[in-house]
Amino acid sequence: MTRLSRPDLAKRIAADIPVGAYVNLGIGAPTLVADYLPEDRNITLHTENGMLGMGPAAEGDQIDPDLINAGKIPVTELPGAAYFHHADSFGMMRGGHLDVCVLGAFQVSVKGDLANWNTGAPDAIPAVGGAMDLAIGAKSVWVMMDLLTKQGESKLVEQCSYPLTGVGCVSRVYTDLAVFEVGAEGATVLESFGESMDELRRLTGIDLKG
Amino acid sequence: MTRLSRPDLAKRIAADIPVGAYVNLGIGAPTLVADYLPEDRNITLHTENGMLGMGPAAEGDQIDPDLINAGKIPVTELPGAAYFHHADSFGMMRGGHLDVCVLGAFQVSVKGDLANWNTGAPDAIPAVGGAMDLAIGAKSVWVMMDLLTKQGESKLVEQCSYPLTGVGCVSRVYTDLAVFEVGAEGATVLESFGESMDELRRLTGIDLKG
Amino acid sequence: MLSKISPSVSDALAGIADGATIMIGGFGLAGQPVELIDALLEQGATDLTVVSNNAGNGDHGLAALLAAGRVRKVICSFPRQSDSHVFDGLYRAGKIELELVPQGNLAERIRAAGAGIGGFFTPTGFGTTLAEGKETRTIDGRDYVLEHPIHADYALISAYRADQLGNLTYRKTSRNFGPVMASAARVTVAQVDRIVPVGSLDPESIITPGIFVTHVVETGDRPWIASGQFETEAEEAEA
Amino acid sequence: MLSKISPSVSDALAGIADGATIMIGGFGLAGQPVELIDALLEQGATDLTVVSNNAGNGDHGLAALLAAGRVRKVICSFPRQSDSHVFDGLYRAGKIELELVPQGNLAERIRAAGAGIGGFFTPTGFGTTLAEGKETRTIDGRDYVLEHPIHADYALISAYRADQLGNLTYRKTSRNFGPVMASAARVTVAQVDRIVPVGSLDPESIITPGIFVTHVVETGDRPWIASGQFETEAEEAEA
Repeated sequence: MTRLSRPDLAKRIAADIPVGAYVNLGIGAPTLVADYLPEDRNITLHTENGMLGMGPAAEGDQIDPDLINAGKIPVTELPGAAYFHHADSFGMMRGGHLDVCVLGAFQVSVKGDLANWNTGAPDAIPAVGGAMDLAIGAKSVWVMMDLLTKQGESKLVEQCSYPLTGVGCVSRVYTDLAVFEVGAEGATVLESFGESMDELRRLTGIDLKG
Repeated sequence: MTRLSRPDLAKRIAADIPVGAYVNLGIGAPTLVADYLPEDRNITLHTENGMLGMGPAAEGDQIDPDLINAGKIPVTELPGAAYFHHADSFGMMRGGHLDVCVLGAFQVSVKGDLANWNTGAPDAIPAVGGAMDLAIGAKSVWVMMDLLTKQGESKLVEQCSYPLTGVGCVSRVYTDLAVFEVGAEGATVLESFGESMDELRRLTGIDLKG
Repeated sequence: MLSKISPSVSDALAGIADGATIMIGGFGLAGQPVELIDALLEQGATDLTVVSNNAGNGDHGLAALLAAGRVRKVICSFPRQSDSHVFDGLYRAGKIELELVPQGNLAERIRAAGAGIGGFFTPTGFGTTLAEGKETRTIDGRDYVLEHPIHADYALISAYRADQLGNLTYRKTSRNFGPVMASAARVTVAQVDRIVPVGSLDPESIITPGIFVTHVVETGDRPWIASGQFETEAEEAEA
Repeated sequence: MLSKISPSVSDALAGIADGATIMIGGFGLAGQPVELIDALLEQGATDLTVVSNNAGNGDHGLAALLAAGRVRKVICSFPRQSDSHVFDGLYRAGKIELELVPQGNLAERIRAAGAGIGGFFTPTGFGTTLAEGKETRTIDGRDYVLEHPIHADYALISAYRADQLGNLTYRKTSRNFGPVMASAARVTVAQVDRIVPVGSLDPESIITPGIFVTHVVETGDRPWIASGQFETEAEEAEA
């Protein structure tokens, strides 16, 4: 199979983010997208713990414990940044002011349901953080994930078996094998990185549209 | 009848405001109370258009069109003042953070219902402003008014005939003839400025407690 | 760098269509976007719904827009003022619709629109004629009325300083409805006294982050600022 | 002038009773009121409900309070972290109650308490297990869950500067839950790096007005500030 590497997938996602967009990049792999946003595209990063205009991770002397991102990693501030409190920050998300939010996922359904906060394991200690807010927190919510688990099961599914984070909230799924559009109309392949439609249908077990 | 003058009534109300209180003084007569708040009592004035730490009315060179009170009168700023937007300002009121609010009234009922925004005249153009927010916007809502109309009708009533501003919100009524406590238990005379209990009962037509 | 600076008030308002809902900031003169209101009058859009604390004073600004028959409905808290004769006449003649909203509910409904809240229970107005027909509920012994968000197509607001990213600061009580209105409209236009370079506004003191602002127009120091009477300490330091 | 300055963290917390609900600010280390949490541990009140974004890290601070068996219930968004072994152990042993709330709903519920809102419809969590048993409603085609305010007896927060009136400013992303928690508690205690004279905080830049603050305790510049590494421009100007 032709698989895009994580950095290449991050690059692919970055290319789809519109000029001038306000963007929230979820914890984990989505953070990589930041490395591929050219400066001249004027993309502003939001971190839900209260900042617009977030810069790259802080290094050495730049590390300031009062300036962290949602993953609690020290970051930097770009010119034109602004700080606000948690209710204002999540109001900004909930109010649909962010253009794009990129999230990781355990599963996404063809209708755009998202499961990314809890594996449903009976002994798991639940922790949701901002996941459910991010799921409904942008004009476009995109998922970045491998299409298949290590066991070869599709993470794009007819119906999520894991506990949901949000209902019908995801519009696009970027995976290592292909890019999908999901929603009320079901799943459509927007771009394959090598696999045929039939092969993608076989791997996912879903009647994908082309 | 022994009537307290407006300034004397304002002085009387001012004396009851606790040290360190946060206070909103409604438009009109209640504004007079500000003139009788000694500096050493550390009372902070709120104006619902977005300010704590309001100073006296501005004069001459002090007049700044960007710095007005809720009555749209230019005012001044005291050291330690703070500005905030309308939703924050009314949240502060609604959330019960102000200690005292002093309002004018057309009528107050023995149960503490307030009518002060609309005479109910059929041709009146309705305008409510912040009246309903102020009515529920402090730990203690006090009314400052004449006890009787010019026609000699009591403005302290069993039940308001004018449209209500708020239900059961007033706790104390300062009038030119007496001070009353109102609420679920009915009306009690806290202090008379000269009239006997019987005379106050006769004037109001209410079975006042003494 | 992308810039939200618009060359003129008319450019900034070009997209307003007939039937639009327009929020207009300000409380009295403080925070009133005078130049934007005048530009809206010139722009020509009609059948408007205006959301604003007041419904116009005298014969200029919002009053002129009303007088020109361009406003179908006003959502406000305090339409009647000593000099609101234009609104008064239209209202008495049945030529304008009024939705009267207590001032704090107005601010909170606008805030709710910006913050994605579908409705909220407020104690303000409970038991009054302004809550007639509205859902009520007793929660923890207190009575509330259910109120819904007010969204707009455009918000026209006035601020003090902006940078080209649309970050805004305000001055004193002219802040009033600006920040919540900026968050509640599809397109927000801010007129500001001065546009300053990106990075010169303190990130701790930006009241409206640029994400809420679509167009910024510099309209120059207002007379009482231009006179130098009220120069702020920060600007003295800058000078 | 009345002063809200408390001579020590222990004085400021003296009134906390058993069974109290305590909000604790901070997101990770940023904005965490370290000295106040330590003082709460010493203070002795038990059977507490703690409202905080996290449920403690490592063995100090909130984790130590939990380990001492002083907390009956935690209301938070993210209890599980790499080093949340104290909470994890108590939770697995059934010795602590957890109310898990999505982070934005947590912030909004706290804000609602401070702003006198009786409840609000939020889209966050709709259709998930965290909305089970809660009232839902479709408004204008969108699905919402009804959420209620979270009030507290005490809020313990950390800020950057205070004056003796209790006005507060924050520093960068340490602002987080501080302003909303300050508004939602009967008593708010703020630890700050430095107390400055009344009038020296810019009235446009005060984030938490003193009306929301009961006690202020100066705890001194934190190490990364004391080192001089991050001196702000304003303070350079002041110096």
